[in-house]
Amino acid sequence: MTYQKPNFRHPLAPTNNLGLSRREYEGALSTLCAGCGHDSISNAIITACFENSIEPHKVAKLSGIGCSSKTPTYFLGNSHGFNTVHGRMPSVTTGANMANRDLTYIGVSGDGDSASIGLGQFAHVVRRNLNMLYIVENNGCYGLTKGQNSATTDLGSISKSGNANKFSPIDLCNLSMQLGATFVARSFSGDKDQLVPLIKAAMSHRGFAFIDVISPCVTFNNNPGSKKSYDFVREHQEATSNIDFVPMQQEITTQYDAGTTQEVTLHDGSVIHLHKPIDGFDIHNPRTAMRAMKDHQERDEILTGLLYVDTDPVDLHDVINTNSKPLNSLTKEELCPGNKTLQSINESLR
Amino acid sequence: MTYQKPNFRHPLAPTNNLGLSRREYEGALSTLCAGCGHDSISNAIITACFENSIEPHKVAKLSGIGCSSKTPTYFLGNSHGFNTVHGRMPSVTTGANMANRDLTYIGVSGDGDSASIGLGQFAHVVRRNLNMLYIVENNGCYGLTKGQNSATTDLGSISKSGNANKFSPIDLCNLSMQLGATFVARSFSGDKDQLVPLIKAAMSHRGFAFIDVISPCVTFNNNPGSKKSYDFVREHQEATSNIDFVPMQQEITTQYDAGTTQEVTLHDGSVIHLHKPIDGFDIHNPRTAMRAMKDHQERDEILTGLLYVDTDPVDLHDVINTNSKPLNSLTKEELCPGNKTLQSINESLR
Amino acid sequence: MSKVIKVNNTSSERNSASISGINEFVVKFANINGTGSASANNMFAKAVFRMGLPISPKNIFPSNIQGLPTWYEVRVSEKGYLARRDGIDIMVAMNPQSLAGDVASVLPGGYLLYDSTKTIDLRLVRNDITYIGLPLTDICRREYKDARQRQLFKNIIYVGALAALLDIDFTVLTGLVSDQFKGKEKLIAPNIHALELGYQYANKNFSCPLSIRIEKRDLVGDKILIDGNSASGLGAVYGGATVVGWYPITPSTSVIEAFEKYAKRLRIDPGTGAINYATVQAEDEIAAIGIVIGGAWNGARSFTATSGPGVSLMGEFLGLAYFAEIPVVLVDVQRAGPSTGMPTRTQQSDITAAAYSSHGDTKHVLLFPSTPKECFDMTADAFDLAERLQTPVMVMSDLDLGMNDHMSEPFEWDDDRAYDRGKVLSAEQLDELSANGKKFGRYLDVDNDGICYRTFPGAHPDKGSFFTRGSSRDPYAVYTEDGAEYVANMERLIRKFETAKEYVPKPEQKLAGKRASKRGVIYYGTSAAATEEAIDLLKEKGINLDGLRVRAFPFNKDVEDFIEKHDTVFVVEQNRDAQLRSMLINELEVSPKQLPKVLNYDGSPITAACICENILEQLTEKEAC
Amino acid sequence: MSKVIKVNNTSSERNSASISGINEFVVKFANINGTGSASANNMFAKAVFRMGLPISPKNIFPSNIQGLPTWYEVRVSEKGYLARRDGIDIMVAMNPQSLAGDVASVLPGGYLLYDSTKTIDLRLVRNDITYIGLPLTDICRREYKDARQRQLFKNIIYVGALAALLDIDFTVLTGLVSDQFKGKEKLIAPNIHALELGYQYANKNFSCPLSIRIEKRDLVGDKILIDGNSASGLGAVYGGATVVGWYPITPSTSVIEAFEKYAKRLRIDPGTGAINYATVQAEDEIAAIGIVIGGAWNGARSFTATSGPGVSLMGEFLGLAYFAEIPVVLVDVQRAGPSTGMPTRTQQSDITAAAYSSHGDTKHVLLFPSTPKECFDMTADAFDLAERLQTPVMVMSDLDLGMNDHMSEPFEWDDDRAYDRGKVLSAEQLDELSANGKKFGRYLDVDNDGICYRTFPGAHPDKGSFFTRGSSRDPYAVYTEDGAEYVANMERLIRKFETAKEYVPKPEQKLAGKRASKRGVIYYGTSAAATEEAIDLLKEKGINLDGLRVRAFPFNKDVEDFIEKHDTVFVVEQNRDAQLRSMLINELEVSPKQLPKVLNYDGSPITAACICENILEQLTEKEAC
Ligand SMILES: Cc1ncc(C[n+]2csc(CCOP(=O)(O)OP(=O)(O)O)c2C)c(N)n1
Ligand SMILES: Cc1ncc(C[n+]2csc(CCOP(=O)(O)OP(=O)(O)O)c2C)c(N)n1
Ligand code: SF4
Ligand code: SF4
Ligand SMILES: [Mg+2]
Ligand SMILES: [Mg+2]
Repeated sequence: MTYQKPNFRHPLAPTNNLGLSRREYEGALSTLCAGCGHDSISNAIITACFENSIEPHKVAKLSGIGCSSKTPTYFLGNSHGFNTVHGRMPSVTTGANMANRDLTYIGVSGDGDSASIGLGQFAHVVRRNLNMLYIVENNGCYGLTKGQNSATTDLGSISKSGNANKFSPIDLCNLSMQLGATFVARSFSGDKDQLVPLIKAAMSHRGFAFIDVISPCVTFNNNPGSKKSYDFVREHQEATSNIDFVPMQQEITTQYDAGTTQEVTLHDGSVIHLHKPIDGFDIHNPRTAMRAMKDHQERDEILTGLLYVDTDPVDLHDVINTNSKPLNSLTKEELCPGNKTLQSINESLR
Repeated sequence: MTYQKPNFRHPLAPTNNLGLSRREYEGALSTLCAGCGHDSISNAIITACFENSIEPHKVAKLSGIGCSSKTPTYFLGNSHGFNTVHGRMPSVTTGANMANRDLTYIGVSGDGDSASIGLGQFAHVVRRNLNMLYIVENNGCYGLTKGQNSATTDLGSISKSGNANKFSPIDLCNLSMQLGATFVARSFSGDKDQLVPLIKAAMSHRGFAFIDVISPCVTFNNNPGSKKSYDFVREHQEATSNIDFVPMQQEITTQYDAGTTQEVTLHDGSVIHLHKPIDGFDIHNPRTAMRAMKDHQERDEILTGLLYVDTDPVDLHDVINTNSKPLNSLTKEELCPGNKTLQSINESLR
Repeated sequence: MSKVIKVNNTSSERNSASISGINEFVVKFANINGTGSASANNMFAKAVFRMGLPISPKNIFPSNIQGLPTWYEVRVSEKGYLARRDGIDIMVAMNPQSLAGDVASVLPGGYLLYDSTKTIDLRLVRNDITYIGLPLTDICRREYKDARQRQLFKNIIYVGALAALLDIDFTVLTGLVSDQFKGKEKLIAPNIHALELGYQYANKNFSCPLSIRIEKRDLVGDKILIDGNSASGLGAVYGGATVVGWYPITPSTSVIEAFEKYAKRLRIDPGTGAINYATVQAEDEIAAIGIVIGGAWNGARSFTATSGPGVSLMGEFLGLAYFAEIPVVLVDVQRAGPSTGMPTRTQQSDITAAAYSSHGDTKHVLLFPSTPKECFDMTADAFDLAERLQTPVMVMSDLDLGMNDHMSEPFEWDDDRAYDRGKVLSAEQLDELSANGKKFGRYLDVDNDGICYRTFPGAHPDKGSFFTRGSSRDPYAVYTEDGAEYVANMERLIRKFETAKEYVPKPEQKLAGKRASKRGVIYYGTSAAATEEAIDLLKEKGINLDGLRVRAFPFNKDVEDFIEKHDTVFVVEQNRDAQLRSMLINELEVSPKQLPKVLNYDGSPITAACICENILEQLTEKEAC
Repeated sequence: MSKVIKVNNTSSERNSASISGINEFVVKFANINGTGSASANNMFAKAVFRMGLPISPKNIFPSNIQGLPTWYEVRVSEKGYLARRDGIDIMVAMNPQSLAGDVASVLPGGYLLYDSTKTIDLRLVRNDITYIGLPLTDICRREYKDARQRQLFKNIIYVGALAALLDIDFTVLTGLVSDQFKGKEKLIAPNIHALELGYQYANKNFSCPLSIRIEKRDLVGDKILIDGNSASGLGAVYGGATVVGWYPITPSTSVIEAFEKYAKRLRIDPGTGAINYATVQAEDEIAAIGIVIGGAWNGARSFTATSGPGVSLMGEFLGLAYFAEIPVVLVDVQRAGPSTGMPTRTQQSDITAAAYSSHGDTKHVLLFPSTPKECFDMTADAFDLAERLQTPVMVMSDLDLGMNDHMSEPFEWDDDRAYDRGKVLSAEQLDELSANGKKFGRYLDVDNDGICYRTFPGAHPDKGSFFTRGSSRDPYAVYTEDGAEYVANMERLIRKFETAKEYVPKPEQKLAGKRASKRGVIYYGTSAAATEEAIDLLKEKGINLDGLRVRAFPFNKDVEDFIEKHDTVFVVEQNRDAQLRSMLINELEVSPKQLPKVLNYDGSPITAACICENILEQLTEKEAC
């Protein structure tokens, strides 16, 4: 059941460059458990889109199946959404993107959805560098089917029923980087300050942008011993750097300290500012990122923040050289070669 | 059509410790193209099993679909074989292994079979550390469906039709290492001296052993510009080290030069000798292997040989603590709790 | 009745008299999911059961973890009718979100229990039902400090109150609490206290018992109360399953959970503590069935449990298992399709998808359990059947059967029963064969029943090995593209399917009178209870229907005979497209006109009333023509 | 005939006379795959076609790349019969591996061409056929140095010899060579030379032409020769497909290859050179159909092509597309199942798997092309249909149709034809709607035809957005678990399926006489040519059958009427389980007894003789009863 929120906008509510209030970026009332990390991520998406003045109808939201995959109903109520089948959001998004390259695609998935049943599709959408933001709301368990371990459940993490997980987890950031992802980040649903600019930057990235957001499941995996609980993540999180995002054409007003801040200019002209990066971390080198991640992992720490970005990515449309006009807008005249051509084809077949 | 070879053994044919000749390790006549790399791999498997005195009926051969996946018909004619469906050999092998832990499992697959449709199953069988030898006969194309590019086709590799591949390849060695494989090697179908000891060692490894064997497709991907052609691989191959394998309980007769040789003792007591390893290469450290592979890849070189081995692996049976007696041999008495227990269960349900 | 009835905030007089009914009524609990109401409601149901009365509880829950409306419906029927019945006699309305609908669903003359701590919305007051206010929040606020405790015990308190209102023996409740908290004795006293709070409040404030109430009977005999999924899981343990591949999906997950629960207790190697089974939570359903195929190929009894979407994903592999003749067992706990559909609602709508799963000419064996006892038996038997027939066998359960408790015959196991492993050649038999100058052929139809002999990998050093494949092969398992060989093999598979008819369970016939009636009704699985009740109801109206409960596909001779003997045979199903009916028509070459459809597929378990109405309508129409 | 006949190594005299036949015979080529015989054999077939004669060539090839037997059968029929015909008149036996079988398959009085460089095995000499020895290896050894050239030209040489033996105009061959090597002119002369080598050798050594031979006619009119897959690919280009997701699988791969070939030429943006389509080679079939669903959802005409195993894998997604109402187009080029089956043999055995693909109650629209022209038309039309009906449409081709050349009506396109995008609301229409005070409901059945209005993502800044899902929803696309809403939606989908009957192509009727006969025969797809030939053959025997070629599912009124008007309607199919027949019975509520089956499913294209025999047998049986 979905409760549509009352469609009332406070007259004094602040508006963005498009004259829209934050409310216009919200969706239906969430039906997730109170305190679920996923709701915070929905909120971060709402904030990012609102603050970045994204036109809601220019966004398409897609997901698989799971608590996480339900969330597109809970943000951007004015965008078209598609809740596909379990683990197959990547392929549907691929088709959608091929049909209309002018929209912004947000794919939301869960760790079960992406690392188990959907691992193949995940790997291949990365490989194709599809222009989209792909968010995994990673709670290390299957929320909707009541808490089974997933393929991202950490080694030794204790489940609600008290058992330690004995399989080593799949690290989706690491994997995506190895498969050639051009924007990779990890964050925490409880860390809005980091997550919001990451989402903004990812949406400006013209290629595959992946964010693995650790998002505790309060009902099935927030117990002591769980390595995806709020407490554990808060205690073990370290950021690669602090991050700020300045959209294209917006003047940079804050003063940054040259020594400790790095500027990353994206393809569309927007700028990411990274403050106080950890030692030796090079945002443009996937190998240092992978190394740093492994190092942290060995220390049972979670490295968050922007891990890698390629500022000049070649997305799938570039690779296959598609028309810049969306394919779904081509007319019969542009698509159909006509009868004359057909008759000459006939001729060649006699 | 399969032609059964004449069942004739030359009286003077050498025999192994079991008194079997090499012929008894052969299978049906191959129907692959003359010169296909896959046939050399079948030969290497035959040699390895023969020389290691493996009891043929204690081996189960499984595969997916493809030219590569046809090959289990062409070796070990006295073993049971199972040609499953495309990309799904890993799961079938998992079930088979769960049913009978006492057999040796050889899984044969292709790059299409494992890196495309089967990528999810591949990743998860690695993660579970199933005790098996998993060989990908990697020709960088779909042989059986007439030469389409696969997900392992190298960037820029020229296909027979003359087009350069624009997608970056999936490196299955790298991937499997990242997912926790406990024995990882790469080889070349044309390099019998390296491949045979690798197969022997892999079969002695008590956990997931992966060998990615570059195996040129003479019909569709052996053209100039292909990075999986015989010529290209011969010219760009570098080995981590030379390798010798001494099975358990066999005396070591060769003299090895202490300085340049490393001994690796496997769980079952057999020993791998690595001669002249490349600089700084640590066979027990997946990170150095991954680094070396990337380094080579960046130089357009192919690093072959044993890349990583964990000599004390914990396989899936260990993890779940299965009975050491094969499950398929348990009797009704061991399996069925009987009516008395059932009546007490009834009692608890009233 | 002086103390009952009046809602504090309304003076409207009740128009109709209260329903009175002893041991024949429906109580419904309206809760919010995630608030712990389930165990309290179960306790209520079980208490009635222990009062010696047949009950059938139904969960109606959302596809959601917390915060949405959820209901629990308990029908009490001393006549022994176990189907769902429409219309609520007593509504325990604990969820403000769903209150309006809950009030509306009470039958005139019925009762509504509510939390009277807050006053009820005036618009929701009907004057033809009785409102019983329990100040639950108040009581809990007074009694408990902890918020979670307040929430949990609220449920126990209304159960206590119900006990008083319906005249349930309080000692039955205390007995239940003691059973439930065996091993956690600390929890017994607080629970009993909470029950007492409700019991006493009701006794003090209302004239208990109500006109609707329980009277002790002795009508349940040695029956047990269990859900079908637990029974299936237990059946798999008894059936000797050792390899399990699975992937979580509602409503099938608890089959595997039950298997593991029982196996963890009953399948431990006494010497080492190692386990005598292997369950692999696969990465998806394709891998799950792959694991099962691998295990079965290698001689271990293997199974999986899934629901519709999983069955769809398993199609390619099921075709392999059919063609390569691998004895896999699959429990399909059906839910409302198509696609994701209504994942927490029941349906019988995977019937054709399962029977003909996969491309090409394929057919699979199906079993249709109606009760937990049958879930147990059929799951255990499925392994014998699958190995005897060397083909997939699917147990077609559904959400209603699988996830609700049902009153059932107790389980039984014949300790002398041996597992039927079917035609498997041992090393000795292989040696004997070649001593007799015969060659082993995996796909040779030696016995002319379509079933060939198989061998397990590793069985013999140099005999009996063969190559298994999904492609065409000759009788010696050698790959062939020869058309005649292909056809011979396909015809053999049909022969095998014919043979299957002798092995699958026979239908159960219920004649209306001593002699066969002209009209019959065919039903299966969870449509059984409602149809059998409908048969009784129709008989009261002078319409005699012979009943036939089909228990398996392929349909055996008895099904054919039944249809032949009746001019009209209604087919009752819980799907839109009359799926089993289409199989009856096709496989038995029956005229469709002879088999009118009776369908209900709204996701709720079918009711007798719905069946009656539907049949009556069709009969009147016919007469009108 | 003095110079022909004698095999060098046998003196046995021929017992029976040579078959004589002008323009009515079958030539079969037996080769080894990977030796380049295909293009030579094609050249032969096309030459006959250019002689003005109807032909139907069939490839019979293994699931293998190199070294195994492969055959090419060409039926020449001036009567215009295009089905396969059993029995070989002339065998070009180029493969020692298959020689024994090839010799055996020649009709008494027929001919066998072989390479006489080596002497033929005495055991393979029949005295009722004529052996024609061509010293091919010798000639090639003499003429060519390069091994590959020797192999390739051997094929061209026997084509040259055949031309002499069968009296094919040599200029037709030279014309073909010139056409074939347009752009590679260097290759023309050597090929013509090779043809001449054979032509002259035959003329010199045998009395040409044979009693079996070609005479020029003018019987092919403006017909074209093309395989169905190329036609489908081209149809997709004309139908406006822009998004393609696919995964290689025989025999469907060439549909996509053809699409790409034509699109690369015809779908380039003139300004930029960018492409006006996107084909994604997916990682598997699940992803392929996912891509198609995504593209179609987003307003691009999208399709995939696959075969049986792919259809099985796509089941879950096809259910989503049905329920979420996404207009996807799928070309299923069927091969022999089940499982991997015989991947290079033909069958019509995915019919029910496709029609009812997915769990739950689902039904899909199918089209059944019989010719390349219909492959073209139906693939193009499928996009209109899918968008009109907002549901998957599957074009059910098969290996025989898809991978063999067929003589076909030429393609045609009406340049005035607009694409029917179905019910899509533009931004203006959305504004208008709300100006009229109406609310957009994605699943509101405004027109009462079961088809609702959709909008494309991004269409309007603040109107018309909705959420697409595979789960139950109300008319405004809001998630619901309400049973009544669910049922209303499911009933609407049935209503839509009823509507579909008006849109899908009508069957084609062939009355035996002026008035309807009592007996009829229904057939579809590649069973058409053989069935129509069988109708003629039966008529000669005094048995009149009216024919109905079914072209789509759901079946429209005309199909129903046809069955109603005939007492007995045979149903001809190339599968074991009489799949279309079972759909006719179920969907039209017909008595099975009225529809006897005529089946052939050995993987070879069905023949008229097989159909005749089968029908005659059933008719005699009936009369015997
Ligand atoms: C094909 C298929 N298999 C299984 C399911 C059942 N299912 C629903 S959600 C889910 C797992 C969800 O886990 P995750 O993606 O991590 O999401 P979360 O609920 O944890 O956010 C599963 C297995 C399904 N819907 N479809
Ligand atoms: C489900 C399914 N999809 C597609 C195919 C067709 N197919 C057969 S083999 C193959 C690819 C084989 O490539 P690879 O695994 O690399 O093996 P190779 O032939 O190159 O050794 C494909 C796509 C199939 N058999 N099954
Ligand atoms: S079950 Fe877990 S993941 Fe699902 S809504 Fe509740 S807290 Fe979130
Ligand atoms: S096509 Fe390629 S992979 Fe297949 S058998 Fe021939 S050479 Fe080997
Ligand atoms: Mg999760
Ligand atoms: Mg390959």
